[in-house]
Amino acid sequence: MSPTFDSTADPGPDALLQIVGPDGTRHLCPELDPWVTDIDADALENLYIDMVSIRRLDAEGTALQRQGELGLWAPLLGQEAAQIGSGRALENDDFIFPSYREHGVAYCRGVAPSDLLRMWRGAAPSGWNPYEVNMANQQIVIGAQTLHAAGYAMGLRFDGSSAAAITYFGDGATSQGDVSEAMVFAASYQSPLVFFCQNNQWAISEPVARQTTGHIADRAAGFGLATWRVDGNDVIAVMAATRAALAHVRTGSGPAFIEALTYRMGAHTTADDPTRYRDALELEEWAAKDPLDRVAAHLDGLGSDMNALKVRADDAAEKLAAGLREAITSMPDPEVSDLFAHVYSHDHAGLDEQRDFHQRYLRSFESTAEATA
Amino acid sequence: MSPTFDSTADPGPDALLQIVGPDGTRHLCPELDPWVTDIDADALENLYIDMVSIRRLDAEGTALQRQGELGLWAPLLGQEAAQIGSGRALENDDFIFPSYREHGVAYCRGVAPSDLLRMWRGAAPSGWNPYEVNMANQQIVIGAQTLHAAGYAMGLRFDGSSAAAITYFGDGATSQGDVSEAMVFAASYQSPLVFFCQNNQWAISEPVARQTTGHIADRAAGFGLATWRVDGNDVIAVMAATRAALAHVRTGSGPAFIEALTYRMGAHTTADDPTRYRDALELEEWAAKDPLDRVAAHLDGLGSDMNALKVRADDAAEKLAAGLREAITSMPDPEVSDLFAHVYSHDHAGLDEQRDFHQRYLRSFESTAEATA
Amino acid sequence: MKSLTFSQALNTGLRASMERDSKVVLMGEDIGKLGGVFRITDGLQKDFGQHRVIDTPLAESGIVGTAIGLAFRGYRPVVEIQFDGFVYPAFDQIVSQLAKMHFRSRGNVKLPVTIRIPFGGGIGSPEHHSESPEAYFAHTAGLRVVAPANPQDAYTMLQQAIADDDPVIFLEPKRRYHTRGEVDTELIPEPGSLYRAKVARSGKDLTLVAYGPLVKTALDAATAAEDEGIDIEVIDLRSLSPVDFATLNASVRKTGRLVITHEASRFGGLGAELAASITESCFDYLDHAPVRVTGFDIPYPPAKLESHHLPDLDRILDGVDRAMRRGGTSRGEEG
Amino acid sequence: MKSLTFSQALNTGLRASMERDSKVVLMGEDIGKLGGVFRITDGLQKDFGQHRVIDTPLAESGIVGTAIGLAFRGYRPVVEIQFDGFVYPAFDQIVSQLAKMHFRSRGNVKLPVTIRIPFGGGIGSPEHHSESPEAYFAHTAGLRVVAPANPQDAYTMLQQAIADDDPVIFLEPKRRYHTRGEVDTELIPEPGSLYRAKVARSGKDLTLVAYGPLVKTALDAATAAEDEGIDIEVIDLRSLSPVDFATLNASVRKTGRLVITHEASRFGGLGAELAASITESCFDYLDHAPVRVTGFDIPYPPAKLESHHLPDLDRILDGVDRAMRRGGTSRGEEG
Ligand SMILES: Cc1ncc(C[n+]2csc(CCOP(=O)(O)OP(=O)(O)O)c2C)c(N)n1
Ligand SMILES: Cc1ncc(C[n+]2csc(CCOP(=O)(O)OP(=O)(O)O)c2C)c(N)n1
Ligand SMILES: [Mg+2]
Ligand SMILES: [Mg+2]
Repeated sequence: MSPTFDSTADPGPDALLQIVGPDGTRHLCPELDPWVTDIDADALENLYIDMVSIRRLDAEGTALQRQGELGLWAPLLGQEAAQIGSGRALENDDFIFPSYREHGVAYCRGVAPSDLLRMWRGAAPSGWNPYEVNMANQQIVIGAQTLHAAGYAMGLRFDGSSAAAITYFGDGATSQGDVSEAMVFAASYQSPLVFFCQNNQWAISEPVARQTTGHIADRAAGFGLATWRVDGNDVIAVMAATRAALAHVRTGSGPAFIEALTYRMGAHTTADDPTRYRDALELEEWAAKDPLDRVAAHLDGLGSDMNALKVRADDAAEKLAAGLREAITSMPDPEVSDLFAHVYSHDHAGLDEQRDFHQRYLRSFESTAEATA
Repeated sequence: MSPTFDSTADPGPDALLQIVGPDGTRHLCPELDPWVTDIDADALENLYIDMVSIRRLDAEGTALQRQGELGLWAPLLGQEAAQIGSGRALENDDFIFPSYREHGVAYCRGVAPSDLLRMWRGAAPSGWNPYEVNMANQQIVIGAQTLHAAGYAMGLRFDGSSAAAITYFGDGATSQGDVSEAMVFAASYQSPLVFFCQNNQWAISEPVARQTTGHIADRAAGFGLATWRVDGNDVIAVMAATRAALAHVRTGSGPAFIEALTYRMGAHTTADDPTRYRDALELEEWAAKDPLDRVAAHLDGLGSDMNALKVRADDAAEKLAAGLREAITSMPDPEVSDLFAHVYSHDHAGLDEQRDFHQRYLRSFESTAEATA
Repeated sequence: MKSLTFSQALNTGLRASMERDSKVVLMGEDIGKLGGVFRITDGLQKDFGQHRVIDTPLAESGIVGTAIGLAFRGYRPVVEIQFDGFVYPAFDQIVSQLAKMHFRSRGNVKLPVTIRIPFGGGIGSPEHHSESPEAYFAHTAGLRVVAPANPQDAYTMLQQAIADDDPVIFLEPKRRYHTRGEVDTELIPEPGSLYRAKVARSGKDLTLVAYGPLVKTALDAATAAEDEGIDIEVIDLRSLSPVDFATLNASVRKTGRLVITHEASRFGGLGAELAASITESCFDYLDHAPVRVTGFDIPYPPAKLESHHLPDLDRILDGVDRAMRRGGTSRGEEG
Repeated sequence: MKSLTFSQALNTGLRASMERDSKVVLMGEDIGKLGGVFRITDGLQKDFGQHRVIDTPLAESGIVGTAIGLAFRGYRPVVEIQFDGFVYPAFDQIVSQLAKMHFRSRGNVKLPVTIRIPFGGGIGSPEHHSESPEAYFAHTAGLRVVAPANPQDAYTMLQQAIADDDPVIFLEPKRRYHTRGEVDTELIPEPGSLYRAKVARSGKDLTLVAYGPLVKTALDAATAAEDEGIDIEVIDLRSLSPVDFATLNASVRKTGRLVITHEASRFGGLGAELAASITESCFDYLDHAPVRVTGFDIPYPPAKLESHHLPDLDRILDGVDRAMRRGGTSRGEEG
């Protein structure tokens, strides 16, 4: 009489906010439409180009990993609308606390290719200067960044700033105590913070049903957050929800939560083999909801010149990919001295002694080499 | 322009389940009434005696601390209905994971006075044998026990047992990541676990509004738990809600959550001075909602012989208090060897050596004493 | 010079830091109206407001994690952990985030967060209220760890810790909170002095190293040993990471004998590092192996047994006797 | 005898434990269908069902906390932490609950929980995937800590750890998962042998202590040293708490010289305890201070730098030279 645990999928898209359906049809969405009145065909074409670009960026990441240029890569394939829709909704001074999969958001922030790849190449613990792009470095410990975002948002409030903070995390992350605590703190101080959950249905091999029996967005509501549950493969809907949530938090009405339903079309990382745990059928189902195809279909319906658009998009994507390859070939390996740099911001007697010791150790090889030369 | 954080009290008793009001009037409560059809005047008298007894127990704890017999005491004053109502709703084989304030629940379990006081006296890290009373030892780390309860309840489910687990914690505890994770795990495995939150309005000096902007029970609902929000000073309502929740979890319908609204009438512990942070008015307000007075008023209305009842209650209480005093005076101090006992369940070379070393060290004083004698 | 208790010195130091730098904010459970369970922040919320002295929800990971976020935003948070045993829920945020962010961001993000922890035993408390977790933090690269032992250092070192751009774990010997001492509130400490040990009493026969709560005990032991003709040099370590080995080595090269004492468990405690490092640097000067007098490798015991667990004058003198080869309790194997 | 990789040996050991005792349940992230990210639990959910091999929500404190609850109920949970760096969210449950429950309950509650942690570096991973957290656990009273170094020990020690009534932190050297070796699956280990060190190679000039991933490196170093006429005794520590000092002391009394190596940071690492304890027991036998060859006191570095951080053959031999007073890199103060 052993109990079984059904890993039935997320209860489904009830109350799911959507503007453009999988087939490209535009729906009325009274809750979201007011937030995207400016998204005309031109604007949508740009979002399309963005999505094509980051899909290409992602493919290049996977390719570079296969070629041995990167140690690892976490594909975003399938999550383009979630990342571009939200990334493009942010103001420049909004501060982002991402996980490890938000290459698309980093792209929106103009993170340099070399800085984006540095960590994945194993050349540095992380890449960019957060203050140059208003985006924290990649976070690997699941959920940890949500608390940093909550603290940063407290600071924004203390400063009387009109900026907001946003933090990205996955469906799996919602189980971590830190994420719940981040909601507690953000609500307690009514801080200007948007929680952006990319519910891509899987946490490595665990379906979202292992993490929750209900909707993730409902959990956030229980913490007193304003919530939006949105079709994460619908770039306009995601943008609208993010703008709505940002507007909400900027007024001092407390934090907000967006659950964007999407799907991780690829492997968890290049080290993962999803065929071991998930059904090809599920993949097919979600392929039919592709975030790029629906925008193309919609633009086509609007009368956009799709051939011209695809050329423009491919050009942009190819340029981006070339930049990534160039960044890799020109990236110098780190120096041994980097081991000891930045552990502390100033002198630390113990570490300084180790650094000096190691320098003497390395020099002993030089002298041996000289001696035998 | 510095923001202020209002510590407005809990939003109030909307949707609060109640059976007997502060003035002793019995209300209809369709949701709870079916669960307490057996609670006639006799049964209620017994609950009253229980409440008087643990109020006395609590007073004795405080007195013993003042007399230097205990190192510390955490008063339950004001929370008698929450503890007796729930404690008396449990079956013997239901397993309890308490915090540090559930002396009333321990009393229901028949924990021996000496075992109850052992920890507060500083004579042992904790008291009783959990397996003898189906109640884990006191837990001091806020929220930690809720996860143990979640695991125990998983085990109950694996075993096909009809027993349930119940865990007690406070309003402050709801902020701890562990408590959220316990809800995640209990919901994920649909385990027979009742979360019993005594929302006594304060976590030491922090009002519940610091922990949450909404109702605590709503948070639990967001995790997919069946919830009851009950007047925690109404012993019949608490008993009814606990029985309902237990019945719910026993059917395999997943975990349940009870928020019992009550008030910590005393100090957080004997080391605390609540006048530093809370208003005498608030105390008065809650004194008017006393859990014992309303049962007395109700029984009086039912025609119970109140003088006789009070004598019976005082007798029982006095006997209990005498038992506590007797337990203290007869409690032997721990032995030095207790330092090393039970760190491990069997030999550990490192610790065993330290134990032997310390024995030799202590013996050196004996020989010195002998030598100088 | 003012006569202040250890806790008053901390309170005064906090106030000075807050007055000097408007980015200094205090965070913790019950630190506002209550002034903290030890009253270290007494009166500060009243004077600086609720956004400078921030009562937090009851969640230590949340406190440290949001302090990191505030530091990201340019604040200089000073976190109070209510008791030593309640720092562990924040361990991940401390070890994987606070300690590593500067390295991770290649020096771009500084996290000047000070975590104040009332630590150690001797106050008759129940479980989790008397822990000495310093070894966990000292072993963690990226953190600095200090422990004052007297009111003057409490006052000065706390301000130095807050002013430091790196995260600092600031360990307060809670059983010394009521100790009174002279405090020069005008003192301008030398730069870098936060990380230097102090010779608290000079002597020539043996070096006795202590920190936090046991410095007083060590000084008492030295006085007692004087009667037996042993001249002990007592070193107040002050900084646990980095350790000021220059001062320690100089002392041991002079005395040839070393006793280390701390309340924390012996196995893998800081004493092991001190003994191992000093042995490596001073082997040829040592007349006897370094001796450790520490808490046992047990969970902190109940109040009625803590006096047996905590190193006291007698146990330190027993260690001194061993180091002097004048007896003391024999080690098992030999004895 | 079977030829098995380290990971196959673990898998086989788990299977044997599960067959022997129906109360043994496995818990962790992705351990079911996926078989864990390292495939250590491959096939076990299929064979034993979802209530014996339990995929958990993504929350380490939750995993350890519920494992404690299951143990309370009579189960014998074996927890997999996906990578070393992800054990810290569970630190409070491990240190304040798992380690202390037996003591707290005065022996009434036993928590036979095994926590498997793939640990250490050398696999080119990003941050948090290469940590060596053993010092934190070894310093924690109430825990036992072991680390196998070869497939036979992986197989045997894992079953012994699971059978132990105390909580055991079981550290698996992940970069050795693919190492192949002969495993006697019929072997019935001596009682108590889980906590004994092994002389992996005997020698007379110097004692070299290693555990987990570095045992192989240490043996290679010993082979290399042979060419230079140094006869090294290599000890595979196996148990980190308790440490088998009897075996270590006997070796050092014979050789008079000690080198200890581990990947973890040096400051406050296990090497400090070994050096300090052995010095205390063997001072008069030592010809030189114990030498430690360890990772630096830095956050684990990025993949392209890890070879500099990890002790390798050359760095161990440099330490050997120092211990033999035959050169090696000079220590700063002297040099
Ligand atoms: C604290 C912690 N535990 C475990 C891991 C290992 N891990 C990396 S990603 C991942 C799954 C994350 O799932 P989700 O939050 O849904 O994000 P996604 O990868 O789907 O974007 C796990 C378990 C980790 N990085 N951190
Ligand atoms: C992890 C942890 N942090 C802090 C404390 C100190 N502390 C003890 S009780 C308490 C307040 C608890 O409030 P609540 O959960 O509402 O329970 P109550 O005391 O009101 O019954 C605090 C902060 C603790 N015991 N554990
Ligand atoms: Mg996911
Ligand atoms: Mg409370």
